[in-house]
Amino acid sequence: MPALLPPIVEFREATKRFGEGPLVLDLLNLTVQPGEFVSLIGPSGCGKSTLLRLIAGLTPLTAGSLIVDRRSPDAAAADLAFVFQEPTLLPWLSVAANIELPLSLRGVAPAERSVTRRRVLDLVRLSEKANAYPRQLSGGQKMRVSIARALALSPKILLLDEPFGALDEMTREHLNEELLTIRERHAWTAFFVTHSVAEAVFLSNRICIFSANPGHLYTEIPVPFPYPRTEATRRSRPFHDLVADVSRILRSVEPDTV
Amino acid sequence: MPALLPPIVEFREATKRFGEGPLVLDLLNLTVQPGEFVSLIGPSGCGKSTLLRLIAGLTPLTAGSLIVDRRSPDAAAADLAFVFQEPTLLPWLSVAANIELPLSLRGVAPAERSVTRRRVLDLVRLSEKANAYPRQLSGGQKMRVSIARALALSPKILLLDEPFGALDEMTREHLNEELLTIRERHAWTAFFVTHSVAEAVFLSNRICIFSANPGHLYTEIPVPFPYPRTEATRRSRPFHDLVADVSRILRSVEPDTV
Amino acid sequence: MSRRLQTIFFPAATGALVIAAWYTIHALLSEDLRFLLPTPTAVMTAFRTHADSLTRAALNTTQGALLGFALAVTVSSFLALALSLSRLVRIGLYPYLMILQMTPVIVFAPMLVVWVGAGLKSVTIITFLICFFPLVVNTTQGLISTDRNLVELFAMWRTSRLQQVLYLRVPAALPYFFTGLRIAATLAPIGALVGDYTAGSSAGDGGGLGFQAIIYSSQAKYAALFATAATTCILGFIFTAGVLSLSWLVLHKWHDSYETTDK
Amino acid sequence: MSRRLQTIFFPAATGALVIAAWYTIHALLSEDLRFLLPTPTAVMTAFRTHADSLTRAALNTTQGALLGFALAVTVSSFLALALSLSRLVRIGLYPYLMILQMTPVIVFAPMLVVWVGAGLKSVTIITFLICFFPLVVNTTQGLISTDRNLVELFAMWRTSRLQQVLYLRVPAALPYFFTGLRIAATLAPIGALVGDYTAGSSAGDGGGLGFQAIIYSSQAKYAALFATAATTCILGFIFTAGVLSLSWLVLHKWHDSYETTDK
Amino acid sequence: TAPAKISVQLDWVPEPEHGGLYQALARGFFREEGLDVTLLPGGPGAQVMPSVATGKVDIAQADSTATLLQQAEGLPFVQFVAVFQDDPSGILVHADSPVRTFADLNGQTIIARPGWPFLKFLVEKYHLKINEVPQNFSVAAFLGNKQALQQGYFIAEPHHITQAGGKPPRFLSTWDAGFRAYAVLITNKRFARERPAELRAFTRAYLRGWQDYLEGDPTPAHTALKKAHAPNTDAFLAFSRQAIIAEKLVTGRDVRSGPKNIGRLEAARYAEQIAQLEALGLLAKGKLNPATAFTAEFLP
Ligand SMILES: Nc1ncnc2c1ncn2[C@@H]1O[C@H](COP(=O)(O)OP(=O)(O)OP(=O)(O)O)[C@@H](O)[C@H]1O
Ligand SMILES: Nc1ncnc2c1ncn2[C@@H]1O[C@H](COP(=O)(O)OP(=O)(O)OP(=O)(O)O)[C@@H](O)[C@H]1O
Ligand SMILES: [Mg+2]
Ligand SMILES: [Mg+2]
Repeated sequence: MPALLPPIVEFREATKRFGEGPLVLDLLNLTVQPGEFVSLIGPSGCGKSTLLRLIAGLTPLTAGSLIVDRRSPDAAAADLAFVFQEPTLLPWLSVAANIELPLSLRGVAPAERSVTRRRVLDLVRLSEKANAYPRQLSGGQKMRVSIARALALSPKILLLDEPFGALDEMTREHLNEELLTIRERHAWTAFFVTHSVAEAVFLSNRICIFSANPGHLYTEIPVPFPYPRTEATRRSRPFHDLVADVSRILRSVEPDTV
Repeated sequence: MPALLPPIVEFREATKRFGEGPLVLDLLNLTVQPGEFVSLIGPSGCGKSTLLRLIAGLTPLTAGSLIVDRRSPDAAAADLAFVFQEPTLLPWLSVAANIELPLSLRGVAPAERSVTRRRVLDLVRLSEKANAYPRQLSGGQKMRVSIARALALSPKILLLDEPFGALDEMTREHLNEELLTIRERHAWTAFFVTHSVAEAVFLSNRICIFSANPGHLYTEIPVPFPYPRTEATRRSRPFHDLVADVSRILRSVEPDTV
Repeated sequence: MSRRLQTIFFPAATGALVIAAWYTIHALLSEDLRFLLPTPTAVMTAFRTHADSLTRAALNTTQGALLGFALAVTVSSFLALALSLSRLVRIGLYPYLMILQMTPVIVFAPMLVVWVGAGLKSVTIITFLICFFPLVVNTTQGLISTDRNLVELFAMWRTSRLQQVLYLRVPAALPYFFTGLRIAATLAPIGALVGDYTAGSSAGDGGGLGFQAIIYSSQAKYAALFATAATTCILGFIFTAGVLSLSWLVLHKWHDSYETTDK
Repeated sequence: MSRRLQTIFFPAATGALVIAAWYTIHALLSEDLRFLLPTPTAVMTAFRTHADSLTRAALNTTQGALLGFALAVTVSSFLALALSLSRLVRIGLYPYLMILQMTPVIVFAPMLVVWVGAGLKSVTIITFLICFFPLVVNTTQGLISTDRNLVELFAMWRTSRLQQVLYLRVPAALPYFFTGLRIAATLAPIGALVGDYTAGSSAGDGGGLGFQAIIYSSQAKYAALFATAATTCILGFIFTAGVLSLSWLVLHKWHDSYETTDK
Repeated sequence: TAPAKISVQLDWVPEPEHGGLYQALARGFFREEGLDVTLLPGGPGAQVMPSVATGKVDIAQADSTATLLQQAEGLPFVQFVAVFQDDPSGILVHADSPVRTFADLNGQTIIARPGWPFLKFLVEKYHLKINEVPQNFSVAAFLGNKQALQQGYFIAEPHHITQAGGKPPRFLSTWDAGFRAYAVLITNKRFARERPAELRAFTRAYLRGWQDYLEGDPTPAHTALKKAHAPNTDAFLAFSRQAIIAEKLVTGRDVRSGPKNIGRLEAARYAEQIAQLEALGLLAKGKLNPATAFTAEFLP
């Protein structure tokens, strides 16, 4: 891990609540280096999505500090992509247009746009739906379009909120591997919310386990396996052990907090 | 399985396409007895949601026949509940009101309604959010409200479209067990879409594996474990073997069909 | 600045600009055109001079405006329900509603005056005719724009058509309905005014604001004419304030047009 | 019955009912009231007798209606954009837009006639004044009702305010915009008619439909008056047909107010 | 026996052109004839003609031209007494306008109620080309434009114009152009048929009212007029009454002018007006004749 670089994301004593509501995130301290792949895992409602929204600058901190790419979250993040928990497609645009829109907003030329679009649609295996409208897609297909749209941006920081929750295992594994492959080329930093421990272990070099009420970072677990990881990694003994460990910790966190 | 009763759901040579689009479901034959718990599993876009929508009478068959509870799908189904793939809450009602609405539409008395509401909210562990509005909930919380709403109806047929996809493992297992517990009291028939093979095996007495393009029923696998199933079932050898088997079949179906 | 303060400050600031512009234009006008645009001071004076007749007229017009508005809201809600229930009703009825809206008041006025008599009843009907169309169009559009997923949810529950309308389509249509209501609230006083000068009656208490407007206009009392117009506007503001408050009450908790305070 | 056939059949059926009712009412009226409600036959005859003047007047009014409508659409779109951009602009400007809508034409008309002269320009401005408010209100409401999730998506992309408006808020507001457009399309011909009889001009070809209406009314030519009203309605239908087609083109593929054919 | 009820619809808000009615009412002339008369103030939307045609009111004030045109459409009116021997609607001209004669109107813009027959008459008679702009009860457009010409009521508008700071305008009158319309009271034919005695009594009291208003003390009428319509000022009422007297509107401009002439209607003048309207194409030829248009049988 390149420890000399300044951290790309740094929470310090960060606290978040909505209006007068209860604490959602309590005293969060988290430092992430450029190029890290961090998985966030924890019970429903513990503040994972909120954490991503904080990094994205979509909602302000209540107390404490947050620095993203050496700036405040608002100022940063031209180079940020977010795959929301819900697909969030524009209903009036076809799949192709949905994917190309952020590119054209950034002034990417039409020819380049359509190359990129074809590449990412291929990647999520939806090429034949390019001309469909969102309301003609299945749940998983919508989510894949949303993922494709984020990948098309080649961002510096990628925020993924349960992107693969609605996908079958095969597609999921396929996309896991694709994600790692792309990452070899663009060394982006990823924040990845998932409920699958195996997925978290396979993808990330650090797993943050959250507990709820109020949401806080219970523990961080480094994942030592070297990249590139492959099908072989997935079948290895240490992999299974780590998955078991993490699952155990997670279970110990949850029962009385859910 | 009570073979003497007439089937509660019966597809015969059923075919479905949307408008002029490609075939979505091809020549489906499927017979389900009252009280069965059927899991549907298959790649994204293979027609699982569509199949549930057909049973619910939300979309018509293109060819073939479908009988639900001895009637056409339109005519049946006062006793049907559907947990959609997306939460589908009414944004203008609080969580409590969202859950009580279908009950009050059926003329259930207020006192009884609030008892039921409390019971199901407890079940999905969201009691403290009773007065929140949907837009104040996390993704998983919304889904749990949607599940609670369906359970509150004590339906004869329960259609569940990836209800637990957005939930963490603990909550998921908790709800799995709750589902089976409730089922002991009300012997409803369940159609359950999931991408988790383990979940499918744990819950159902039959697993239907679908392949895509066009979606069709690739194979059915009976699950022989007796109910009630418990944590012990989950840890048993035969359970693990069956999960492995099903996963293998699923993998053999998918690669070139996604 | 607090939100409450802003709500007063910004309209007031614009108001100051408008009044400044008004004085400027007045000053720039050639002498013999100035009478067309009496100064705000002159209008204020006219307000005081004609306070009695303006108050009487305003009360008179308010009645017609309120009744016509209430009638429009009621009738249009039922019509919109009917229209939203079926495409066939929609294509069958819509053209005739348009006719009602488009037929010039000058055609209706003699019939109204002869049948229901000049005065409040006629004014109410004309106000109604002027207000109801935006309400019908907006409410209908709201009722047919319901999120398809929610419609399927209700279809699942096998609710009656009526239940679907009451518990789903009506609440979902509220943002559209309130938009229509806001238009209608602005149209009601002006509708009553038009009604007043086409089928009003000066019998009894001297007619409403429309009547006054014509009289002042025919007597070239421009300051008083502006004061009459201002009175109409004040009526409209009161109506609109009512509608906006109601809209806030009903929508702010859940509709995306209102920001949450809990950011 | 095919959809196309239905679209003709149902309005026609309602039309037949209306005409039957019309004849019945006419027959039920006491002799001395009948002149107020000429029979459809009489109106048809009047159409033929006055074909020339009606055509001329209709062409005249169409110009004003079209120009005023176009102006209203343009101005209201820009205004709605400005209003949607900030709550402060909204609370600062909205009351003054209301004033514009609520000030009786009788106050503006003399100024218009003096400043821009009677005729097409004034008619256009009056049509504009009558049409623009429903457009502003609807379009603004549409622009501020954008789905919050999509707004966050754009916030993520750090788009400029302008891009957010153009690529997100504007398309999302289209259903509201078209609702406003439908109201304005109905108001345009009647607005031009009102404009015509308050600030029109007979220059050249003898005035528009508003002139005709007053003349026929003052001469008790009720059948001709009805024919004039019918002409206005026809104009409105043409406008509305245009708006509905455009709305269908733009919305049917994705908006929930249009059913999918692929069920 | 209880006094017979009669309702009269005025054509505009109560003003001195209704002086005869108000004086007769205030002085009790109607009561003396055994009548209980109600005067209904008019206004922009009074719908005078339909109200008489349908019998909603018994009597109304109107001008003979409009009445003739509507009679031709089959509306059951009968004109039975003159208000003014000449309709005081004419064209207002700025004091310093170059327009002095009817012929000077050529090429001008005139603000008038659309379809004003007198204008059409002028156009034909003097071979004019003019542009017509609608008049809406307002003198603003006239005041605001030094070139403007406007249809106006001779006994009212000049006062409002001077009050608003304008110079007293000049006036091109209908009678100077040879367009001799009356201001009249009309009634429904059925009413005339069924209640001739009351109509005769009404006419008697009405004529007495006019004579008393013009020759005697107008205070009773003026008090009533101010009460009926608050904006009436003493100055306006005096101005208007004076104009009526000066132009001999009630008593008649011709040789026979005088109190005896009040209310009189003449077949010859109707014949002339019908002929004029026919020539203008406003009346179908032969559709009306003086006998169907008016009756003198209720005049004393
Ligand atoms: N309204 C529609 N119009 C056209 N095509 C549709 C429509 N709804 C679904 N489809 C298509 O039908 C196919 C099956 O969709 P369905 O939603 O049943 O898939 P699914 O098995 O539920 O997938 P997922 O696991 O992604 O939810 C998909 O290819 C989808 O694109
Ligand atoms: N706008 C809001 N207003 C009030 N409370 C909110 C709002 N958004 C989220 N919350 C609350 O904050 C808490 C954390 O929400 P968040 O969406 O971050 O959870 P999460 O960890 O993503 O859960 P899930 O796994 O279910 O998606 C929840 O209890 C939720 O109810
Ligand atoms: Mg979340
Ligand atoms: Mg699905």
